[in-house]
Amino acid sequence: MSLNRQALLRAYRRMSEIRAFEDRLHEENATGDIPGFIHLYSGQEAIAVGVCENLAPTDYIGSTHRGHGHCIAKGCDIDGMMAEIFGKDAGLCHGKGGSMHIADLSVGMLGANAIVGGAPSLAIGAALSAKTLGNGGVAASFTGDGGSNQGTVFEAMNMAVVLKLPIVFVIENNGYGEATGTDYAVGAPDIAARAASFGMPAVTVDGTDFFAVHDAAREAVERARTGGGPTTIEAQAHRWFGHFEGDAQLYRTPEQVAELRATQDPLRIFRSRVDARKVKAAEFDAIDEESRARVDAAVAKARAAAYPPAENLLTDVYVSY
Amino acid sequence: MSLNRQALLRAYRRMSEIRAFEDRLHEENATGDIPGFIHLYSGQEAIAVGVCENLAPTDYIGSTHRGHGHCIAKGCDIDGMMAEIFGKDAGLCHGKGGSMHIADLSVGMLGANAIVGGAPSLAIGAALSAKTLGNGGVAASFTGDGGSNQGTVFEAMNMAVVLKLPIVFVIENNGYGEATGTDYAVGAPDIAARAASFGMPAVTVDGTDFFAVHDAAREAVERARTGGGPTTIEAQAHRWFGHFEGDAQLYRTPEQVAELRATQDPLRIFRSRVDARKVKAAEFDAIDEESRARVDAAVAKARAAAYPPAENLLTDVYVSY
Amino acid sequence: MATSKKTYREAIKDALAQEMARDATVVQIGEDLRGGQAGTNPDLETKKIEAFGGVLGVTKGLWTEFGSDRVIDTPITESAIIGMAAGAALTGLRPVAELMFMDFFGVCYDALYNQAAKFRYMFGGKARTPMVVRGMIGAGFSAAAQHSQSPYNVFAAVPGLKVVAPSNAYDAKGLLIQAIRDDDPVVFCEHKTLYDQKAEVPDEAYTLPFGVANYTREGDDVTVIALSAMVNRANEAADKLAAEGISVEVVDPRTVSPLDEEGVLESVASTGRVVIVDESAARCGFGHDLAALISTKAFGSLRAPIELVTPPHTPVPFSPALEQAWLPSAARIEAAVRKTLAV
Amino acid sequence: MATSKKTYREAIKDALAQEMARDATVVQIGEDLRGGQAGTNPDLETKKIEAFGGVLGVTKGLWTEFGSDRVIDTPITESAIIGMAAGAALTGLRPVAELMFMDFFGVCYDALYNQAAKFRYMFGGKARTPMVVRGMIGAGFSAAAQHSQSPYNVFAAVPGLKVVAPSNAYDAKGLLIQAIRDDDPVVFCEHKTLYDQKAEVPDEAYTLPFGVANYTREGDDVTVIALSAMVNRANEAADKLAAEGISVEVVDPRTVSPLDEEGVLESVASTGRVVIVDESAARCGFGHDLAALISTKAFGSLRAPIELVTPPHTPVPFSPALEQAWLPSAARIEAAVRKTLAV
Ligand SMILES: Cc1ncc(C[n+]2csc(CCOP(=O)(O)OP(=O)(O)O)c2C)c(N)n1
Ligand SMILES: Cc1ncc(C[n+]2csc(CCOP(=O)(O)OP(=O)(O)O)c2C)c(N)n1
Ligand SMILES: [Mg+2]
Ligand SMILES: [Mg+2]
Repeated sequence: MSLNRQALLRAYRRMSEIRAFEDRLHEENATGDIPGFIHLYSGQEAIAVGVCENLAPTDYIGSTHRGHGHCIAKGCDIDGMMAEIFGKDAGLCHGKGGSMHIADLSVGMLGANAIVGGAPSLAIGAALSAKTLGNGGVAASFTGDGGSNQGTVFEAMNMAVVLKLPIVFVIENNGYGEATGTDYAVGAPDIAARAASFGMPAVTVDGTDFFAVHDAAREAVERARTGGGPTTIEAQAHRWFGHFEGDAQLYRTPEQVAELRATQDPLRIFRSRVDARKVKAAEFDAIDEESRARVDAAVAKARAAAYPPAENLLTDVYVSY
Repeated sequence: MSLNRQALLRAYRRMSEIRAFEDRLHEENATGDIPGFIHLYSGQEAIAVGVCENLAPTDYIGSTHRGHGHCIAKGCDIDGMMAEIFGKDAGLCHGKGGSMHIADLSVGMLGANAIVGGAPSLAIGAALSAKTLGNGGVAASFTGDGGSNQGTVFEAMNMAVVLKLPIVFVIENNGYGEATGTDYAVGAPDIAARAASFGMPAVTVDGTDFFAVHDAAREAVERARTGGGPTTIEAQAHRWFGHFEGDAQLYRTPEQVAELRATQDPLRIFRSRVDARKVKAAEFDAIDEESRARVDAAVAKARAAAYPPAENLLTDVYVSY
Repeated sequence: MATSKKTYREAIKDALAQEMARDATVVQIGEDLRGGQAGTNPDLETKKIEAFGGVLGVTKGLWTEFGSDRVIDTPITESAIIGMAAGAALTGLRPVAELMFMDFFGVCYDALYNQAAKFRYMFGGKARTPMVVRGMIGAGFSAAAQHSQSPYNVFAAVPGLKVVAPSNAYDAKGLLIQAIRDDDPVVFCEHKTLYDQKAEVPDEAYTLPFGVANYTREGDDVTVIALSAMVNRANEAADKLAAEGISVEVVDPRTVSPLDEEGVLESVASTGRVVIVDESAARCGFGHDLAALISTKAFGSLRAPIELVTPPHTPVPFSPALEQAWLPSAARIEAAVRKTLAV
Repeated sequence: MATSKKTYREAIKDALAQEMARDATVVQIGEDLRGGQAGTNPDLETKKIEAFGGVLGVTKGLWTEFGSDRVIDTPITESAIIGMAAGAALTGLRPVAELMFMDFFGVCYDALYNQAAKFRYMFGGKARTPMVVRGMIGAGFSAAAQHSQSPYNVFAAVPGLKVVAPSNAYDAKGLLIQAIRDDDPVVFCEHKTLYDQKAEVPDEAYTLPFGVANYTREGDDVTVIALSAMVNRANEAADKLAAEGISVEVVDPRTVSPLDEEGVLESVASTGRVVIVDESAARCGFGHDLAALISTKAFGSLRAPIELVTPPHTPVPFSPALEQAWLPSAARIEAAVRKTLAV
C-alpha cells in the first residue's frame, strides 16, 4: 500500500461512484423505466477499481454482463452510461447497446458482454495488438466464477501462455452464477490453481480489499507490460444485489445479505485501511456525497434525454456496405 | 501385469490387427483408391487397446479423426471398417461416414470424429446415460495433445467432476497436432496436471507400453464404475506415419522416424514384457500373420464391394420426417 | 379431455413434467435448473426452498418432483451441455437441454449441427439421437443484440435437425411432447414475449404432429404466413383488415422443419396473394425459404408479387424506440396485404 | 499490369503476402501456419525448413518472409482464434484468421456472429472490426459430413458480416485484398475444389469491389445464378446448351453479402427466366434468398417459375458415388434451364 493521497482519493472516488451508480439504478429500475435487464456490481467495487487503477487509458479491458463497475473504473463517462442504460440517444452507444453492451474504445473499454465468458478471447486480441504494435499496452479481462467454466476462457488462457501475451485474466468469484453456487459449478478445488495449471502465475485475493487487488494487479500488469506474459487473479467478493434486478434470491437469506453489507463493504474496508491522517473521514464522506450528486445529475439528464430517432435503426451496421 | 494368457493374446491380437490395418492402408492409399483423407494410428496401438481391454462391449468410447485404432480396440468389424474407408455400401456406415466417422453403437463405439476435441462432451453423455440408467456402464473419450487445448474438452472435464460421471478422459500425446509440436501448442508444463487441476485424478503413462496404459486404465475404469467419478490419463506415444496420408512431415527427419520405429514399437515392447514361457514368440508371429491375412481379406472384400446405390443418398437423415 | 387456461410457460412445464413422469429416460439438463438449491448454503438446506426453475422459470417444480438425477443442473458450459445431451441421446436417454437463450448457440453449435444432427446419416442409419434443445428466441423485451435473436432459419438449414416454434400455449404443449417422443434431434424455440400468454390447454398429455401447419384463421383474399410471435401480429392485422371486408388467411407453419409445404401451397393456391412475416433474418431467413418454395412451386397461382415482411438487416437494437421499429409490426403486415391487393 | 497464370491458391497467397508487405498491421492467425517450424525439434532448427503453410498450403512462404510475430501459429482453439482476431481488430490490427474448414464455425461462432459482427452496431458506430476469416468450403473431395459444408448462407444472415466466395483465381485475389482493406468483418470462403484452378492474374495488388456481380457469360434466354465452384458447372451447362442455340447468361454474385441486387435483377429482367444454383443448403440457403429477392422484386418480368438447384436436404455423404449425386451437377443445371424454357 504505497499509494499517494491523490491515488487513494481517485481510487476511492471510482469505487464510490460505482456504488452510487448501482444503488441508484436499483431504485430507478423499480420505477419500470429502465428497459431490459440490469446486473448490479455493488459489493465488488474493489475488484474493478483495484485492477483498472493499474491501467492506462490506452490499455484495454473486456467485461461481462455485470459491467457497470468495470466501465466506471476504466473511465467511461457516467452520463453516457446512464443515458445508455435508459436507452437514450445520448448514451455511449446511442441507445443501441444498453447495459450489457456499454463500450467506449476511446478509454480502452471493449464492451460489457452479454455472452458469459466472452471477454477473455477478445482481450487477448487487444493484448496481441499491443504486442504486435509494440506499444507497451496491456489488456485485462473480467469473468465471473460461473463464466470461468466456459471453454473459451481456457482456450484464451492457453493461447496467452503460448504467445506470451500481455494480459491479466481477472476471475471475479462472487459465489454464484445466477442462483447456482460456485461450490457446485466449479468442480476444481481452486479457480486460481486451475488457471495456474495452464502455465501462468495465478493468485487468489480478497476482492473486498482494494489494496489486495491493487497489489496483485500491479504485479500482474507489470509482468505483462515487461514481456512476462499472462497472469490470472481470482478475486473473491460477493454481490449485494440479486443476479439481476428482479432476482428473488432464493439461494440466500436476507440475513446473509445484511451480514455481507455489514462486514464486507469494500468502501468501508478501504476507509479502514487508510491512515486517518492521510485522508480524513470527512473527505471520504464528501466524495460519497459528490458521487451521489454526480449520479443524480446523470439520471436527470438520462431521463430528460431523447430516444434515438427511428432512422438510426439502420445506421452503424457496417462501416460501408 | 496380472493378465492371464488369454487376455494377453487377445490384447496382442488387437494391437497386431491395428498395426496390420494401418500399415496396409498406408499402401492402399498410395493406389489412389481411397477417397478423402486418412489418419493412421501405427505407433499408438497400446493406448487404444490398453484402455479398451478394460471396457465391456456395453461401455462406450468416443474417438478422433485418427480413429481406426479405437474402433478395432472396441470391437468394430474389420471388414465393415475397411469397406467404409473405401466408401462402399458394405461399410459399417454404408459408405456415408468414411474413415473419420466410423461408428458402431452395437459395440459401444460412438464414432470417430472429424472435429478435434469432439469426443469428450459426447462421451460424458454416454457416462450420464450409464449413471442415470444405473447400469454400471463407463465411457472413455480419446483426444489428442492438440485437441486437449480445445475449450469443449475442459468443459467436459469440469462437467464430469461436478456430476461425478463414470468417464475416463484419455489424452493421446503423440507430440504433434498436425505439424505443430505439443511443446509449442500446449502452454502448460503438463497435460495431466492441467486435467488434475479440474478436480480429478490424472496420470501420465508411457503410451507405447500396453501394460502401463492398461494398469492406469484399469484403475480409472474401476473408479468410474464404482461411482468415484472421472479420471484423466495422458498417454505418450508417437505416431509413425504423417499426420494424414500425404503429409510430407517436414517437422521431423526420416532418421527420427526410423529411430522411433526401432525403439518405440508398442508391439515389440509388449512382446518383450511377456514371459516367453507364457507366450512363445512363434505365437505372436502367428497372430501377426493372421492379422495381416485378416486385413488382406478385408481389403479384397472392400475392393470387390459395391458403392452405395444412388437412392441411399436420401435415406437415414431422420428416423421420420 | 379436461382443459384449463394455461400460460405458454405453464404449458411447456406441463409437457416436461408429464413426459418425465411417463418415461424415466427423459432428463432435463441445463443451467440453474435447481437454482436456489445448488451450492451448500447451510442456512438453506433445511428450508427446502423450491428451485426457481431456471431463469425462464419454465422448469419450476421439476427439481422438487424429480430430484437432481433427472433435473440436472450444470455449470455454465453450453458446449458440454449440448455435447453431453447428444451423447446421452445416442446411448439411451431422451435429454431435454435448456439453452436459455437460443442466441447462445454460437458457443455450442458444433455439438448440435455437426454431431447430433449428423449422427444418423454419418453412421449409415444406425443411430438415433432423441434429444430436444429448448431455448428462448425473439425480440421485444430490450434484451439487446445478443439475447433477442431468432435463429431458427440457421437450424432449419441443417439436415437432421427438426425445428419447432409454437405460437401459443396449446401448440407449445402438444409440440413439445411430440419433440420429446420424437427420435430425431429437435430444436424447440420459445418466444420470450409469449410466455405469459394464455390459451385453453388440455390437462392431459397430447401430441401435435410436426409438419402440419395451422390455419389460425381462414380467408379468401390474401395468405399471410407467420410463425411464433408473428402469428399474433398477423392476426391483429387480419382483424383490422376484416373490418374493411378484406379476408385474410393466416397460416402458422408451427414447425420450420419439417415444413408443411402442402399446407402452405394450398392456401397460396386458393388466394393467389402472399405476405410472409418472419422474425428470423433479413437475408437467408425462413421467410426467404418460404418465398422460394412458393415462387418455385406455386408460381402459376400467384396473382401478385410475394410480400416479405422481415426485420431490417441490422442487429437487434436495445432501445425500445428502435426495437419496436425493428420488429415486423401489425401495421407493416397490413400495408403489405394492401400492397398485394393493389396489383 | 503484368499478369501471369496463377492458381486460386497462389492468388490467395499473393493477396496475403502483398497486403502484409503493404500494411504492418496485417497479421495472419491460424493453426499450423508455421507447421514444420513449430516445436523445438533440435535436428530441424538448423535446417531452416520452410513452414508448409498450413494444411491448405495457402500461406506457404509467409512465415519465412514475415516471421512468427506476424504469421501467428496457434494451438487448436478456434474460439480463442476468432475471439482474439476480433479483439485485435478492435484495437489496431487487421487480422486474417484461417479457420481451415468453414465447417469448424460451430466451435467458435459466438466470437464471429455475436461479437465481431455486432460490435459496431451495439457500440453505436464507435467501433470498427477490420478482420477476415478465411476457410475452405465445399463438397467434392470426399471429406465427409463435417468437412464439406458451405455455410455462407448462415454467415450472410448475420447483419454486420460481409461474405465473399470467389469462383476463380482472379476474383480471389482482388476480393481478398478488398477484404483485408475493408473496415468490416469479412468471411472469405475458398472452395476446396478450386485451389488448383488457374487463371490469368495480375501480379500487382488490385481490389475488386464487394456487391458487384460478375456476368461470366452473357446470354438472352435464361439467367443462371451461381456462386463459387458452381460457376464452373453453370458455365459447363451453358456451353452444352449454347451448342443447341440456347443462350444462357451466367451471373456470379461473388459476394453473398453485400449482394448485387441490381446486377441480379437486371439480368432477370432481360431474360425473364431464372435458374439458381447453390451449394449452401436445401432449406434457408442462399439460393432461397435469391429466389425471394427475385420473386418479390422482379415478379413482373418472370416468364416461368424460378428453378432452384441445390443439394438435397441431407448431410454431405462420404462415398464419392453419393457425393457426386449430392452436388448440383451440370446435368441438373441443364435440365433446369430446359424446364424454364418449356413454360
Ligand atoms: C454463454 C452464456 N450462457 C449463459 C448465459 C446466461 N447468464 C447470464 S449471467 C449468468 C451467470 C454468470 O455467472 P458469473 O460468471 O459467476 O457472473 P456473475 O453474474 O456472478 O457476475 C448466466 C448463466 C449467458 N449470458 N451467456
Ligand atoms: C475443430 C477442429 N479444428 C481443426 C481441425 C483440423 N485438424 C484435424 S486433425 C488436427 C490435429 C489434431 O492434433 P491432435 O489432437 O494432437 O491429434 P493427432 O492428429 O496428433 O492424433 C487438426 C488441427 C479439425 N478437424 N477440427
Ligand atoms: Mg458469479
Ligand atoms: Mg497429436
